[in-house]
Amino acid sequence: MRKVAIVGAGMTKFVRRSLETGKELSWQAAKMALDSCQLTLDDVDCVVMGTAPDAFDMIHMKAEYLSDGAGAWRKPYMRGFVGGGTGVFVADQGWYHVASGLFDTCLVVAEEKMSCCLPHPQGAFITCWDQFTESPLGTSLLWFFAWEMNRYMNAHGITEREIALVAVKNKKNAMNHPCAQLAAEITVDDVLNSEIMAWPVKRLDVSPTSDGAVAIVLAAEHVAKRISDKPVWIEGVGWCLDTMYIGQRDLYYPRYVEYAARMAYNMAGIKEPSKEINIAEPYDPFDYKELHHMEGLLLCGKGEAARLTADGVTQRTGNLPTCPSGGALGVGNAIAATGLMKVAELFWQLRGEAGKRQVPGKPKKGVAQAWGDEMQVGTVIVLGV
Amino acid sequence: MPVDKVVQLSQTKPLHGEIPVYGQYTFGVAGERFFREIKDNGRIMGARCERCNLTYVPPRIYCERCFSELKEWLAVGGRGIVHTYTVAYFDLEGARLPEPVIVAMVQFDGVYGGLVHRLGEVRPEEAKIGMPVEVVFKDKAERVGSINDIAYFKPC
Amino acid sequence: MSEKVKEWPGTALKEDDITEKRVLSTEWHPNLKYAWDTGIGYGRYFAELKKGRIIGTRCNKCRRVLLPARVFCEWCFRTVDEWVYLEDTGTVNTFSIAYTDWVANRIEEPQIPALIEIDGSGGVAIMHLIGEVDPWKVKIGMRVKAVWKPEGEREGAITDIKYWKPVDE
Amino acid sequence: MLPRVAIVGIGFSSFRSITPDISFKEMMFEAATRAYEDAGVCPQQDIDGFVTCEEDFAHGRSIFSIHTPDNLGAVLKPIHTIPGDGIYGLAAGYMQISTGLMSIVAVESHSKASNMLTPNYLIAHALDPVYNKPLGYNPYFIAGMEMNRYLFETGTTKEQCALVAVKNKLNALLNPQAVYGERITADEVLGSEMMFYPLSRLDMSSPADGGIVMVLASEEKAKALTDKPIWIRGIGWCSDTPGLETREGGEAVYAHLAGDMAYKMADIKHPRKEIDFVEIDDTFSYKELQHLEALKLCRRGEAGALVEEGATQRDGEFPVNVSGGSLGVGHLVEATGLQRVLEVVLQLRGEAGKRQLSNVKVGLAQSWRGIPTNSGAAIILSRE
Repeated sequence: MRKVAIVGAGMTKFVRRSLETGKELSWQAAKMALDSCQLTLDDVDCVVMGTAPDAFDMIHMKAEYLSDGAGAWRKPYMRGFVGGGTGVFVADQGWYHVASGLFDTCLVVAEEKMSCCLPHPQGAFITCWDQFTESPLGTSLLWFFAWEMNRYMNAHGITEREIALVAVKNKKNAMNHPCAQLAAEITVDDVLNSEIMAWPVKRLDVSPTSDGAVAIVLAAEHVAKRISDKPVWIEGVGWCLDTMYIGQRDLYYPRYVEYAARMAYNMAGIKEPSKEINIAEPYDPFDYKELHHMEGLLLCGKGEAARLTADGVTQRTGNLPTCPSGGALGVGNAIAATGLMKVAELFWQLRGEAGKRQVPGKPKKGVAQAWGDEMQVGTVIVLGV
Repeated sequence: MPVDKVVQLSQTKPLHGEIPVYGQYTFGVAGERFFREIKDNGRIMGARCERCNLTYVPPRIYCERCFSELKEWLAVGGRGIVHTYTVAYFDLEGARLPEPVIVAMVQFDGVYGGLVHRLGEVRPEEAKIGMPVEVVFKDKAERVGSINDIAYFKPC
Repeated sequence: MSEKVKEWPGTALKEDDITEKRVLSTEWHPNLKYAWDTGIGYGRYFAELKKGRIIGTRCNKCRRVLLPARVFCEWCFRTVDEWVYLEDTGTVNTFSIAYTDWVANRIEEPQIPALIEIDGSGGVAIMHLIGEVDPWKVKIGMRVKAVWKPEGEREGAITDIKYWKPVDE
Repeated sequence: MLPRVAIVGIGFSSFRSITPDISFKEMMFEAATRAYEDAGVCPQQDIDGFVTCEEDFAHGRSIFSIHTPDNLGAVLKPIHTIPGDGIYGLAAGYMQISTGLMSIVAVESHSKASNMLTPNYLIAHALDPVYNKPLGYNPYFIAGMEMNRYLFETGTTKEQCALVAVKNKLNALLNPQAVYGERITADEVLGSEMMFYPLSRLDMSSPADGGIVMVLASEEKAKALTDKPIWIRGIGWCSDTPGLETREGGEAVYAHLAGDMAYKMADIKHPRKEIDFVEIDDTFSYKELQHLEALKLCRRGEAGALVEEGATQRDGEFPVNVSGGSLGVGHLVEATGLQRVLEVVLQLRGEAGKRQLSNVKVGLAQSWRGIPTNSGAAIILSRE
């Protein structure tokens, strides 16, 4: 199997609404990524685009529209799509482009301009659910998270207070992220007292809607070694979808994340993830989701993630720093772009280039994960130096 | 009893629905400036890529070929030629238009690209590829910052 | 690299930059309309809802009940074997108390969306709403029963059930 | 040297103008069960990965991947969607197998075009929201403009385009899967209602519903599974500039570059000599001619003469769209590319019934993503 490395990364600020069009955001991130490894568009063999539903940017076939901004002019260009899991999946997809032997370099771009969707970006989701049995109920996105959070708390006896610690941590971590939209120093009580949106979900449990783009550059081993002093290797990839029928699954545990993680760990030769992974960027669109996903990623046992958080293990200075970027809760949640932001964060962290966000102790291995669809998709990537 | 197929049309009943959200789009860094120039100054601007020796209309902040940032803007004039055109007899609803519309791609001299717009003051059978045309703006008071601030292109 | 970048791209706008027209913008109402074919499984499911009954299917290989009714078993990847009528009673698997609607607008009277495990299905849940109850008294594990629309108002849709109300057993 | 990958199973749910009797899920299931039966595989045990090709708004369901795994036997398996034509899906499957990570991958795409009630609006929604959408035109003006430029640049005539429609609809009469087969004359095409000058109604394909699944396998698995593997010799895909303003009017650059990529991989130097027949995009009649030229199957401006001479007929020296193409079979939206591949596979296997070509060893299928895109893919398949 060909080895593939990440050699460059770039991103835009995440903002609630951007002046830039989706094309312009894509270009800003892609250009920065290429500049960061001193490559030009001529050096790019193929382009992979990650962007979540067309209902956000409100353009049918939006990857076609975005293509020139992503650097796809007269190149092989393919979009990958697994809902909210797209951001990490496109890194996996870029990996298979290069690992297949077909291409030596790949530019991976993830973009989302959610502010285009009115009356509110959340409204896009009513077009996602099963329109026969689900959407006619006036189904809101928040219901799903509320159900899952409720089930998760109920299964393990975890409290809203324990979960709120995640929002506090991630928003604080984001204080050091120059692109962050919702960085803040808040307290657990702030979270608990914020308005109820769909109990048990409260306003500060939730990540914002965002506009933004992120890009990374992938290269095959022989190219990576030539152009980069510090290639970050893609050691494992995994993706998995569970059944579309939500009533057939127990929401307390994301088994699809576990399956995707096992696929990636197997490839990476990781036997004991909780010991071998130094840094994790699980998807955190809601605070409880970080805990849920840590368990799915086998970084701790079922129901144990809240205790690790309370013990400070997941702080930037802890034994298992989790979302040192600030995550979706702090940096913002430009869906696909946020997933790839997590991959970019690992890239910077493993190279020791994360500045004020740098996790101490020279981390060697990291895992990033995104989640999506109807509580159904896990996408995972393991990086190492 | 095994599960039967649908064997009678009376058993079928589609569910009707639509996409209930709509779009609001900013014009972007380049678009903002391009349409302000049309609205306020009645001129069509392009953006220049020195590296590729191209002038983009519509202007962009980047060159799609080399990815350079484009900072140099210039007015490209209001005259161009019809690169291609069609005569559209049907509207968006699929209904026959009372009067056909000539939709053209107008290229400006020395420019990569141009504008897609309608032709006016010309009959369908008179339209030709290569025909010189010039822009007709709406009155300044009616211009809002839109592609429709251009009323049409007319032969010249 | 991240630490070396001084200026990160991206320009934030405020909502009123657009509403006050300080920046240009345009709207598009997409007018995308559909008539989705219900097919065999959902077609029968809805026809039965109109009659005030909940129907599923059973795969005799894995012995599972599939709900909402559908014609193939995704695990065994084979056509299912029979239709099965289920009870219109069930158990709350999980629930929420929602103060916002699908476009994030605040609503005064909260809704209680829930996943309800349908009796006779072996624990398979469907998505619906709970009513006739103080939202803060709803519990996981609570027993509920369907409240149907009057027969004349039913149209063969999931909304033929108005909501589910608690029952004492 | 790249690893070898073959198509080892094909299955489809019948193509029809409407399909009110089945849901899209049931359609996917039907196509998948047939493909798995054909390949002799069990999805849960044997298939390592799945790819589906759909666009959200074409179906009216955002995040289409939500609705996919159950219908393909892919629950808790690696499956993802590519919002693109089916040949892109084959490319994804090809790459996944080539990494060595997977041995068998299933690729699916289907059309429920009949469920989309406002198709003009659907395409209009793909236009640039600032420069093009506000004009408010029926988006097929793009095809009219492109056809006009193509005719202008190459000297191709509208009559020659009409002959493409005549040929493909005639071919479709021998394809039991084709919805729009009929015997018509060039005069009837030329006399049909003018839609977007120079595009007339019968120059335009009409939509159809239908689903297709294909099973790909690594060399080792392919040889174990079937006596008739159809090998993917080359595959390519490409996007040219998306702007209506910046594209080459008369030339299909995306097809030219996708073809070049596939030819290079297949080590094909003289496509016309080394390929026996092709199934290429004919969403509009002129597109078949434009694509023939872009794929270097004839010189620029010569495709019209080729169709006039009858060379591209089923019994001609270089058969094009024996299946009937989109004009004859019906346009299957994102499944269109897979319908073309399906025909190539059937022909190479010798299973094409009455329309079977004799002595064919290498075939090419090509797709275009339709207006307003400037993207497409090509794949070269062979018996050896």
